Amino acid sequence: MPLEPEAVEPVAEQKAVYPELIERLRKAGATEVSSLDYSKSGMDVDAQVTPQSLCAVASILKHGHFSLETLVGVDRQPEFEVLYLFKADNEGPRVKLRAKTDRETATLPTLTNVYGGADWYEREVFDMFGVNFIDHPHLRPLLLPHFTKFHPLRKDFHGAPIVIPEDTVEIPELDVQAATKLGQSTGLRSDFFLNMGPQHPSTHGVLRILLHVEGETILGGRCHLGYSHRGTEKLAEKKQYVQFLPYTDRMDYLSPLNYNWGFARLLETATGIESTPRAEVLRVIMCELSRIASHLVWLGTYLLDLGAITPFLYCFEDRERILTIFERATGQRMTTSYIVAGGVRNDVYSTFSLEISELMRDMRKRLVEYDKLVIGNEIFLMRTDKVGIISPELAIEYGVSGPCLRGSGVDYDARRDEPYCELYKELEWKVPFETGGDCLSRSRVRMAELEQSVNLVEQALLKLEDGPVRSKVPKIFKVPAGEYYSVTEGPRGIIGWYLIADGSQIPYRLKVRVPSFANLQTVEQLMPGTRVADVVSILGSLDVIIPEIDR
Amino acid sequence: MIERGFWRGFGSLLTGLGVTFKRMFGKNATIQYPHVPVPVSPIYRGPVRLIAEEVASEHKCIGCLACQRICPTHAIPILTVAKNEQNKNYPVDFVIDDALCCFCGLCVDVCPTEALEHTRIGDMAATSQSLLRREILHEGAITSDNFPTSTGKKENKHV
Amino acid sequence: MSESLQSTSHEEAGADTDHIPPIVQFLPLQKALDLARANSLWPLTFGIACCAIEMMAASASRYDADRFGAGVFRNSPRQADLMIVAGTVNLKMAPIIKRLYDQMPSPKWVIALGSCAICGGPFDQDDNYAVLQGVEKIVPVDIFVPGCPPRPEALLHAILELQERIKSGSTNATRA
Amino acid sequence: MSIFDILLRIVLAFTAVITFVTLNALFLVWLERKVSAVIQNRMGPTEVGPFGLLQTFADALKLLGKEMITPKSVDQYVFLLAPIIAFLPAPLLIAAIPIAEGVGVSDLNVGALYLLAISNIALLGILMAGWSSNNKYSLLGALRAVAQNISYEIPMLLAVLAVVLMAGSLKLSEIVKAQETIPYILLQPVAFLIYFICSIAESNRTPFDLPEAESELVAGYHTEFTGMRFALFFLAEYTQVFVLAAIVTLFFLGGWNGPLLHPIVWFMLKTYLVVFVVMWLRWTYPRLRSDQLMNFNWRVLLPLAIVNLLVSTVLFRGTVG
Repeated sequence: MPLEPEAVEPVAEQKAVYPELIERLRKAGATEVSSLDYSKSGMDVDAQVTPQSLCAVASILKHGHFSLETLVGVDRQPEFEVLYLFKADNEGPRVKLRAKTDRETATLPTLTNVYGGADWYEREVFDMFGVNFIDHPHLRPLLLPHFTKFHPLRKDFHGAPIVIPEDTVEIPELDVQAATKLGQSTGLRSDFFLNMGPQHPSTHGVLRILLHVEGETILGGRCHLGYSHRGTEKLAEKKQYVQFLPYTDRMDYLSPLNYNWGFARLLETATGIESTPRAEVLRVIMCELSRIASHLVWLGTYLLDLGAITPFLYCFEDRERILTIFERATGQRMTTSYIVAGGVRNDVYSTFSLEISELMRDMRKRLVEYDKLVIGNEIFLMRTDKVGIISPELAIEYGVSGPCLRGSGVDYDARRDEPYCELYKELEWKVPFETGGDCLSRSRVRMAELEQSVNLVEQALLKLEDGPVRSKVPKIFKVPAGEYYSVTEGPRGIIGWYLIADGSQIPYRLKVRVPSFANLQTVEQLMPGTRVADVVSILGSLDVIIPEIDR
Repeated sequence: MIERGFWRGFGSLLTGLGVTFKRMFGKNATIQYPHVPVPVSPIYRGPVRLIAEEVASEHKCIGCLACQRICPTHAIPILTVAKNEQNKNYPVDFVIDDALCCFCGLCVDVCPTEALEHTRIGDMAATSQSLLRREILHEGAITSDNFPTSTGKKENKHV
Repeated sequence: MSESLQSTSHEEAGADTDHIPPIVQFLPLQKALDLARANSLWPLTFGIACCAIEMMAASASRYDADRFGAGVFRNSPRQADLMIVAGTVNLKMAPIIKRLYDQMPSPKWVIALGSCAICGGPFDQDDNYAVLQGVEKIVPVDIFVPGCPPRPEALLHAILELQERIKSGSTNATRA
Repeated sequence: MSIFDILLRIVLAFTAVITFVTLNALFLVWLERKVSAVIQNRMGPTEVGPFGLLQTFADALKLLGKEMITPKSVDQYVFLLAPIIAFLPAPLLIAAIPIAEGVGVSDLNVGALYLLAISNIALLGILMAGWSSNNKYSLLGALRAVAQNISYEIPMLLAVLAVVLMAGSLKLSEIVKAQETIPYILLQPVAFLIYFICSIAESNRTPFDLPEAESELVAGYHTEFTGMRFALFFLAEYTQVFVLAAIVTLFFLGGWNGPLLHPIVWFMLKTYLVVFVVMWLRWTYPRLRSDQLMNFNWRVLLPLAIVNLLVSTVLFRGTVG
């Protein structure tokens, strides 16, 4: 069924607050520029661009310090459309550029010259839709294996049976050319390639990094993704909104509740359902606990990467206590499926507040201990200080978010700056940020966030009042046709959900903007000049979750 | 920023040793699993079972197929329904595949007659995949010990 | 779905070495060896997705798989006895899992942890293009642990179950 | 003494040393797992034998029964020889350590020198292992090991020299005898610290465990080794830890000197205490980076060791000489 992009409702005059920006976009060659209602669609400005004017328009945005949040490919049948989502820092608008290309040619100019961070996103669109990006430096499959000859997110793809060719039982050819290009090969060849992963203890899952090294110094490196690609976005186009809930847990299994909330919020923005006050408080408590649990896993595994084993066990011990609470409140330890449109699935048990406040008291003591054992440790400082510096410019260009962004001195947190929950405005807390941009700064931001989360949980517990935990939700859940975007702040950064609905029970296209994707992309820029041991340190400090990236 | 220096660094190393030394006298966190059962939450979403009625072979289930339709992972592969004398639907075959189940609990939520419930079994393990397809229509109350997949040898023998 | 992989899986189990069974076998020695093997299952550090976190939890303080001698996680497949496939295996990963399995010295065992590893689980739905229908298609699996993800004690139970099977000599692994 | 007698003595000594090396290493592995468990608030091995004491025996037996893989691409002879060379110094070192007055296989005149010289043979084994494996991780691990061991050798020697200077002998029993009143840890605290740090680096333990840095190099130089060959590396490593502790005991903690208890008990107590401290360090710290490791050695330890030697020469030998 062909789907026309929704006609944009003009917003009332006094609300259109970015006339200057709209004017500049028009001048650069954008057509059909209009402003949208943020509360309804999650976007402020919408602009149609031609392939010729795309780079010019994007340059305007780059000068305005917009960061590229994600690319969304859509099969509009018959033509393809690629949406470029931009975000300005702090109070600035969210801008959506739309570029169209027809099915036969399927080509668009690359944006990598303007935004370095467009690199992987374009490769993903190339994977999923077969859209070619002219002059892209290395347009190869990103998530799919190199032997597949299909584009799964095209609407006319229906899961053709795949035969793995005999020769791919071997690990595919190393991508020597691309790696050589990165390194400055000298006449005397003492350089070689080091293949890290997919089974490597410190790639946090099944990431593969091909390093070009000389001795232990790294000349360059390339990430190979997709070893955990599970086709979640295609599955979403076949599942009802209600049925998709369990899949949101499994994207980022360390903070499933934050993903639950993001998805629930998307549906709430789209349908206008509102959750109850008690549910809102519960959401904040559970998500902050989830953030604590997630950061604890980060701390443990990071130290494991740096060679210390004991902090890992301490952190897991504390995390177990949080998981016990999750299990008692939601019914599962990790894949909670707890937060749904209109509230939460069930009310919590009677000693909930008591247990949590006790846990938070212990947590404060533990944080002091971690500070002594880990963050203050001289060896830890040596391994992290001035290692892997992400400059604020790089962070914005690549769309880095979460603690990695705040570690680079950009003070942005969706909880405060795009409050998706009233409670975050009422509670007393602050957004920690550091200016170093190195692994140490990122670590310290996370440690400070742990403390702030404890603060938030303790205050939110006081606001917990009796009442229903779920508002009335229609039995057959349908989302009115339209395009919606919602943003929440997960432990790793901004989780964005872009939904194109056609009015039925099933999404037409659901795109998840995952924080780790953009965060990991910087690693290729950070690696040259460091040492093998530093790569481990940098990767650990970025705190990536591979299934979240691969989806 | 943390002040860096030789003595501070040396001190921090000693502090670290102090932390681990203190932990040596801390409480042991281990649950000795096969000897001591791991506590499971009362609302834990374990493998799904059908609640049997007083009268044998009569279940609360009315064969509405809502659970089969809502299951996101198609973990209810067989649910055959027949009509009895009173022209009422009842299930004659009901299979749940624990290998496919993602324990989301949507089937339990959606059931209009509350015929399905979660068990609190948290330690399933099977030696073959076919054992994980459970015919739940005539299944008794299952527990961790008589779960059909387990060989019941959970007590570890000492050497 | 993956015809080519399936057909080669069992013949080439030790592809890079020639496996010659010992000529003389002593029964008591064999018993003692089995006992030792059962009580010293060193798993390969190898997590793919959600289940890997529960695998880590199983080796952490609360559950402590080291009590059974199964807590020595080895990063090199050459030194591991047990492969715990913890997560979704997709088509890009499948050849690598096969290779890792081949690199392990026999006798070796495989535990499929979680729905995805058993049969593709929640992701092998509606003609999914990316996910392998269970790791059994490429390597012989001894114990299946259902759950999404399974709780840590389920993994411990699986290890105990595997120990029983090794002691009674009824696993898929070839004895050295 | 007839030739037969000598042969018998050699065989007996050899058997005793090998048995001690094996049992001691198995015990140390068990101890390490228990110490880590205590630090991490868990149980450690409990199910196999009383207190899990038989756990490491099960591990060893299992490793014996494992298939031994020799990958196609390795350098065959070097690969086969590497674990043996790495293991070789373990019995040789144990043989030269006196446990109490007159107890021990051999109390050499140049004992101190011998220990330092022989312990470096293991390095050759590590280098051979890393080179022959034809694996980049192994190679990197081996190169790190060589660089690290050679560098830390120098301050270590200088620290020992200070002790030898004070005792006036290279014979281990003489050095212990010289400490009957005051152990050298009090007279030579700097030398003790330098020696302790260097010997941890020499035996590749955390925070200097770069050659087998698990999170960076998978398993370092022994990545490709299976079964018994891998076990030999393991045995060598743990024997080295024991030897390290024994030498610290002999040089700095007064050896078997101590009131009330039997000298052997004193010696073992002190040695295992040092072993415990080494383990405690391992379960507390992260590891350094290779360049920081080198910096620390050349910029801090080496100058410190030289100054220490000069100062002690002036203080303790100046009047006599």
